[in-house]
Amino acid sequence: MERTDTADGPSKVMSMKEAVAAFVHDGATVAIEGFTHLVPTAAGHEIIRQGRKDLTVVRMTADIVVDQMIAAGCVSRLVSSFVGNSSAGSLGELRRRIERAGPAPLAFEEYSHYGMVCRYLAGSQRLPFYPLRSYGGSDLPSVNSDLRKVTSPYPGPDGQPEQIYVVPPVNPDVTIIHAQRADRRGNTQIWGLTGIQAEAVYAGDKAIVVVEEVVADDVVRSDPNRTLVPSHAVDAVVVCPRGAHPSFAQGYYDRDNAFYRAWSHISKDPERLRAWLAEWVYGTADHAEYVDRLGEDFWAGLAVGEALSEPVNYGRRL
Amino acid sequence: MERTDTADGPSKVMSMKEAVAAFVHDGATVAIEGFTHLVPTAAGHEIIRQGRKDLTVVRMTADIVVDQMIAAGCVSRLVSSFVGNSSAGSLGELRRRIERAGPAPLAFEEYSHYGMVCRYLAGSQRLPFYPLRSYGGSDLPSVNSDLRKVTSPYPGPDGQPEQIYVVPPVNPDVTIIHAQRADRRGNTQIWGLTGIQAEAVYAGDKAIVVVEEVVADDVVRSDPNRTLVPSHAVDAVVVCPRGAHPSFAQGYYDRDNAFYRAWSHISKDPERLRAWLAEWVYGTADHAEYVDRLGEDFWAGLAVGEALSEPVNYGRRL
Amino acid sequence: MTTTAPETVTSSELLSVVASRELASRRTVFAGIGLPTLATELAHLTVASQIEVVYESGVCGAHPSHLPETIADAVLISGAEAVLSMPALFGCVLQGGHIDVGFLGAAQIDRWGNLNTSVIGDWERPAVRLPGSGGAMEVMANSHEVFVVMRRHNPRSFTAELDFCTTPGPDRALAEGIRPLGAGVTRVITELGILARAGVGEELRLVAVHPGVTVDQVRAATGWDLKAAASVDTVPPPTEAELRLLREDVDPGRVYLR
Amino acid sequence: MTTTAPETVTSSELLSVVASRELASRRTVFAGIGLPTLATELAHLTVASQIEVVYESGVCGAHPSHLPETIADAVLISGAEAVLSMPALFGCVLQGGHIDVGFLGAAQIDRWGNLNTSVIGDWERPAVRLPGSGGAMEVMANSHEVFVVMRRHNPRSFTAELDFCTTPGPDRALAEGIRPLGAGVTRVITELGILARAGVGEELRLVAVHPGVTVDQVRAATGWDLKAAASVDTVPPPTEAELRLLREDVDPGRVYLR
Repeated sequence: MERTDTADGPSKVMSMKEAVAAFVHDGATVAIEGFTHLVPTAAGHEIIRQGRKDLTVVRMTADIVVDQMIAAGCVSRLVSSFVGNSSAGSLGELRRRIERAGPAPLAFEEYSHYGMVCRYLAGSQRLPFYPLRSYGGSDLPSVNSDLRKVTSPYPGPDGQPEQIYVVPPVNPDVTIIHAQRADRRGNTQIWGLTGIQAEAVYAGDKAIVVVEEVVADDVVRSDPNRTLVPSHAVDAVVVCPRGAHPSFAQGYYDRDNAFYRAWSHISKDPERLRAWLAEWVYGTADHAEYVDRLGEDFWAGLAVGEALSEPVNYGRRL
Repeated sequence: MERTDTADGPSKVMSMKEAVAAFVHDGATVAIEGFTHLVPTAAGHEIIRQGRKDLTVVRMTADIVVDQMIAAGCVSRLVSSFVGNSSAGSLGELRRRIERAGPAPLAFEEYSHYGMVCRYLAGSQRLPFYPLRSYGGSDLPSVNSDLRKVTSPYPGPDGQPEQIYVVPPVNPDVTIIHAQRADRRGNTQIWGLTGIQAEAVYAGDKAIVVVEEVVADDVVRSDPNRTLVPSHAVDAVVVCPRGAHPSFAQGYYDRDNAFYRAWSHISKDPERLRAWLAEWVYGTADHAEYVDRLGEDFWAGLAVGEALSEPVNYGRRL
Repeated sequence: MTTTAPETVTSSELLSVVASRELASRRTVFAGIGLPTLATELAHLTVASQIEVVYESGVCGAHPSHLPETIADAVLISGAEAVLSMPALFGCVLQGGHIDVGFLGAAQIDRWGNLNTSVIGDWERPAVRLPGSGGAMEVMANSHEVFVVMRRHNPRSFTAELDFCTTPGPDRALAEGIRPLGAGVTRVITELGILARAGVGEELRLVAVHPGVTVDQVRAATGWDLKAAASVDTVPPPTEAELRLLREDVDPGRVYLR
Repeated sequence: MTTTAPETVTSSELLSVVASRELASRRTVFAGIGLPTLATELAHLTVASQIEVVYESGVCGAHPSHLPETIADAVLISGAEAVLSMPALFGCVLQGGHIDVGFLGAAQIDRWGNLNTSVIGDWERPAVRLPGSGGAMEVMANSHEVFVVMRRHNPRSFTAELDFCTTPGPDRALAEGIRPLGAGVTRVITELGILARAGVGEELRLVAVHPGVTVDQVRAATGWDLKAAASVDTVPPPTEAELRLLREDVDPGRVYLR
């Protein structure tokens, strides 16, 4: 009953250019997830290179890559629960768009982190809503009419009817995540911080998984619990080493904290921001060129040592 | 900032006898989880030895260990979504209790598997209810008044109000699971089928984790993603090798399919069932004696070979 | 056990082959152990090369070294492509709508494809307490369609009135105002033939009989007034190629092929 | 950087030491990077030996090789006891009620401990767009109590009327009929002293001032009519032992001790 490899279906490996062209369309809702770890920056840059317009970007932590996509004119609406440059400062372009509507206004749907998590949970589980014990007394429902309440059909702790806030599902047209590795058909393995990536993929109509490396089927199958996203949920596998820079990939390279700090200054000045995009995004054919231009010395500074997990025994029938 | 091991809090390792005595009380609601894999049989046997009464047992797949606990007079109420001896046949005692109320009636709350999953999700997340797209048109709500409906505050796909069934949370007094390994403070690692164990633990007021082995802190910390239950959720760690028999522990021993088949015959005859309990539960001081009595030849028949996961690199700062 | 000669096709072989054909071009199947496994593995070798079985235990993309004895068999886990938690399996994969075909069995089925796996008799004090839903209710509500394979075709199992409806098809759900994802039961494959319906609002109709079986025989074995298609086909018997694959490649040890 | 002499205690040191004392006998703390990290690590060495920090990124039981620069720093992950997914972290750990003390900061706080981290000015067209809630709303609603550490104590931050309430305390939630788990903000630790409240229905009151600070000074720095406890204590200054542990064991590289 063992199936041969060739019979298991076609490879989904394609270039970033192909994946973005095929699955990210003007006007689409695009979820880009990765909580500080494994931020799909290279995918955002390719969306900028291809000049996508009018995107609704869904992202818990709208950070540098979102600021860049906004600055490049790709984004008309943002759905997020944290719009800041990590703990390193501000997102200059995003603030200009919201504070001064300049050069153009940005529609913003504001949530809390768990509100976003629950929207992905509802989206991935095909639920009409997801309940959570936040938002009671907050001003957010007054500016976000999608935050609504439901009365529980069970009595509350005091025997009285109990109300709880709910959020609606989010079902992006495409979800993009970055991961350490996948096999050629999209069985995707992530370790370290795993965030909301799996649910974001299941919530999406299509999914692009960008990986540090494609590995042999046997590597994935030696540890099936490490597969957070099975192939049936994946439409494109893009091999893009160091594609999460300036964020990090646990076990592959460290976070570029200096760039996070620099971004607050770069993004504060529209001219400087334009120049940065011209040099590093429009001025590079693809992420490989971006990586090359940073240079091997630079990457050596982000290199990490080895700390291997101890193997576990899955066992085999004797 | 590295903390010394001794400062990290006391060990939670105790004997099965101590753990059951401390955390399983007459009249309690006890969740016993493990879906075919890692069934906490030895814990059930110790509950029988200690003569617990009037328990409400919550278990998705009520199988052999539940039939044994019912036969021993421990259980007055069962909450479950599958009451059968796997694909091997029937649970004799359970059927007598329900079909003939003999020797005493058994209260039964019937759910579907996902209904149970959602009850644990609600319990673990402190939600007043959890919605799911099952139960519409089923006769189960007519015999289980805890299956209720909520109207979504968002319009349905046709623009009309949309109704959905919900289940209430379950918050057992104690949850018992079996796992491959934990450290002495209860950081618990499970691989292979992971089922609903983590949520069942979080839903419980107290939690007993029975393990094949307690391992050094470094083993657990070499692979933190493998820890499905963190120590803050665990009250007792019980070392009990082969404590999941006749179910299996991935990588440790295989399933005893012959015993599953035998149970349909044993449990069909109340006398034979009583004799089995007398010999294998009341007649053994603890699970170690049960294991010894089965004998090394028996265990050799369930032995498994090696199929190690390939290690992943978590990295270390250089 | 030796290979049976092609002319003596067992009931398991017949049902597996017929079910496998119905899986043409399907991608994801939610299946238990036994006949659904055989049908899916045979379909993989014949009409649905990219088919993937998802098991209720959470296993996706299994590559077992031996034929599994349960949906949770250790050999399904070692070497699998992914093993999911229950919330992911039931929530994201099944309720999320990723299953093309779910396989279900039942003690009783009615003309709308509603199923009973709870009790024979009254729920409170049944004559027979059956195992209950398991995940069947979720498979029915969330798969795009459901195939039912029942060896025995008789009026007690194919009944006008279920003793208890554990697992409702979409007609019953809609009557309560709940809109399910899929079509419910679209195929019932038995030792006598194939019943089919397209979805909501349609009764199961007899669409094909096995060679030598008459429409009247099937009607007599069915507890409701079974309607037949305008033209009832005869199921083409298993081909030599299908039987060879089933016996030599799928289940050479005859674990399920009884 | 060289160690500062004990007599010249920095604001970071003062706030860390005072916050650490408030953590006596606590078990689980939800904390960001910076002062809360320092306070928790110092408490671990002094008044709360079993304290565990849970990070918003999902890390439990971290054993970092270097002081982390963010809550998601790779050094928090390698060697940790557990790393949880977001649904597990926010759903089971936080909303599940496993956090004793959550640490929060804010641009504005009012007398009930409600917080604003969204905007200065009007939400639709703000003077300053701030980052927003992140997980703060969940920390407030689900921790048993919340400590706020604010370096600057001035009337713009300690305001009678928030420009926007991002993260409500339990009083606001209850006014809407929603019952939160915990007491909301129970301690506000600033460069001037300590404000405290026990829970629902109580305003923040001044309970202690740092040596040399007067009650009137704190009142003048507060944007509402701040009430003081019947007897306002003077915060005992950091002891030599506390400062030594903080400087030599907790943050010898002075990553956060600015």
